[in-house]
Amino acid sequence: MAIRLVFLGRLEDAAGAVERLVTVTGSLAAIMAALDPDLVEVLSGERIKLALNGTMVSDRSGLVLEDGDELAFLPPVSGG
Amino acid sequence: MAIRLVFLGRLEDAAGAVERLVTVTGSLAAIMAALDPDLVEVLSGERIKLALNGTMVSDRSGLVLEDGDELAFLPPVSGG
Amino acid sequence: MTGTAAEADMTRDVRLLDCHFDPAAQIAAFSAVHRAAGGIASFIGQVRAGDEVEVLELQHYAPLTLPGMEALAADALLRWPLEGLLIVHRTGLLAPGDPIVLVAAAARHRRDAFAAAEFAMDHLKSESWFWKREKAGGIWRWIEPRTQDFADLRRWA
Amino acid sequence: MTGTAAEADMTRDVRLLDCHFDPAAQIAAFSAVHRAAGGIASFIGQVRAGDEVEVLELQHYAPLTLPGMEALAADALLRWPLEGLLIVHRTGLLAPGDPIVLVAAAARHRRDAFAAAEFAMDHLKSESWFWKREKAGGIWRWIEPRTQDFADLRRWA
Repeated sequence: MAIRLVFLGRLEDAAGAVERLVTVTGSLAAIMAALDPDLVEVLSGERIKLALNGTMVSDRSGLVLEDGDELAFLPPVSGG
Repeated sequence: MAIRLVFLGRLEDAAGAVERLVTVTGSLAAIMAALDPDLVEVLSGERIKLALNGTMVSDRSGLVLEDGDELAFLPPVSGG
Repeated sequence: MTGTAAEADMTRDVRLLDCHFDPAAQIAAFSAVHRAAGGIASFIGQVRAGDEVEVLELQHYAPLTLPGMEALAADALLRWPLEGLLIVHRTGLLAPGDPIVLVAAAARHRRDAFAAAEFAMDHLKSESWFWKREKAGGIWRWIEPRTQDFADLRRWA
Repeated sequence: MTGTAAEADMTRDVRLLDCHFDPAAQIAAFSAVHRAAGGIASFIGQVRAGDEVEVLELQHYAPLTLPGMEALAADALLRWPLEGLLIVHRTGLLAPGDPIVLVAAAARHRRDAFAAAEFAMDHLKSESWFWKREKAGGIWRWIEPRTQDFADLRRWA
């Protein structure tokens, strides 16, 4: 029973890894409660977007994470 | 004692050749008088520009053509 | 998160590459396919040489990046009458002088080709799922998009 | 009236060619010279294949054509901060699919590269000293500039 968190770009530095498995399910708040408060603050930044299983998340408060889900934290992009 | 006339683009068809030597010097009118009237009409079109020895002609009435000069008749371009 | 290649029909060719590519060879192949087009506008973005940057890394997120590029290409094909559109983007580690991105648009009229190529570049720069970091003086630093990139993007809104 | 080639400094490379050229190879060489540039925008104009046109002829006038192209390149270099500008234009007889013109602009910022390439193309199309005729069904026909070409040119006034 786990969900995979993915930290893109500079969030990788804040999280100390590109990916992390957490054995918590439920709301986004429940997931965040399992993380270091400093990291939570970074992940809660208003420019950070979320994708659940490859689909952009529009309503964070309605998120329900289940076993096997992948939740990605996406900072502003810088491509090309 | 000759000047070289150059007929670019579709003017080549009207003149029957790309270049032509005429043994007349003096004003543009004098040169034109040595040509076929049908050709003169085409060469006098308002979209036809003139270049004397590689320099664009701004004042046709002031032209004085001398031995060895090259006068080019330039229809609208169509490049690229 | 390694890259994958995807080719749709002849019209649309969108690729995410995790190894070096030759933009001129890609343009040659693209031109050969689109001989009926009057013109081909293209843009090659490359890692600037001569700066203090030693290495550049482009990170992507597989579930979003290539699908997003495909959607961008589809959008460009709806906006302009194109005979073909090619988008190639690198991921992974790049050295100074290496090509990062190639966009090529083939169209009957050059205005359409230029517009589509610029549109694709503007969106790749500031709306596609890539994260870039540079190593200079032994230090890695993440790059944020430039304000100019957002201004460029708004032209198409 | 055969073509001549002229190369100025590394920044400006303007050529009039009376034989076939390979645009992709030219872009590759241009990129290699301008590795410090962030990007290279280019445009390849080619004889459309698949139309009824059998042959195309591009006529030029030596005392005006190459000097005019050089002046155009100098003007573009004054208008945008470019690291390099390449203009190659064919004269003579061309077959369907053959490249007619190549413009490539290298710049630190892509907006400048795109603008310079479009500017050069617009001026080559409607202000440079070339006359074009096409042979179709065995009949030669001189081409006049399109109204669109003049509209394109006015954008830069």
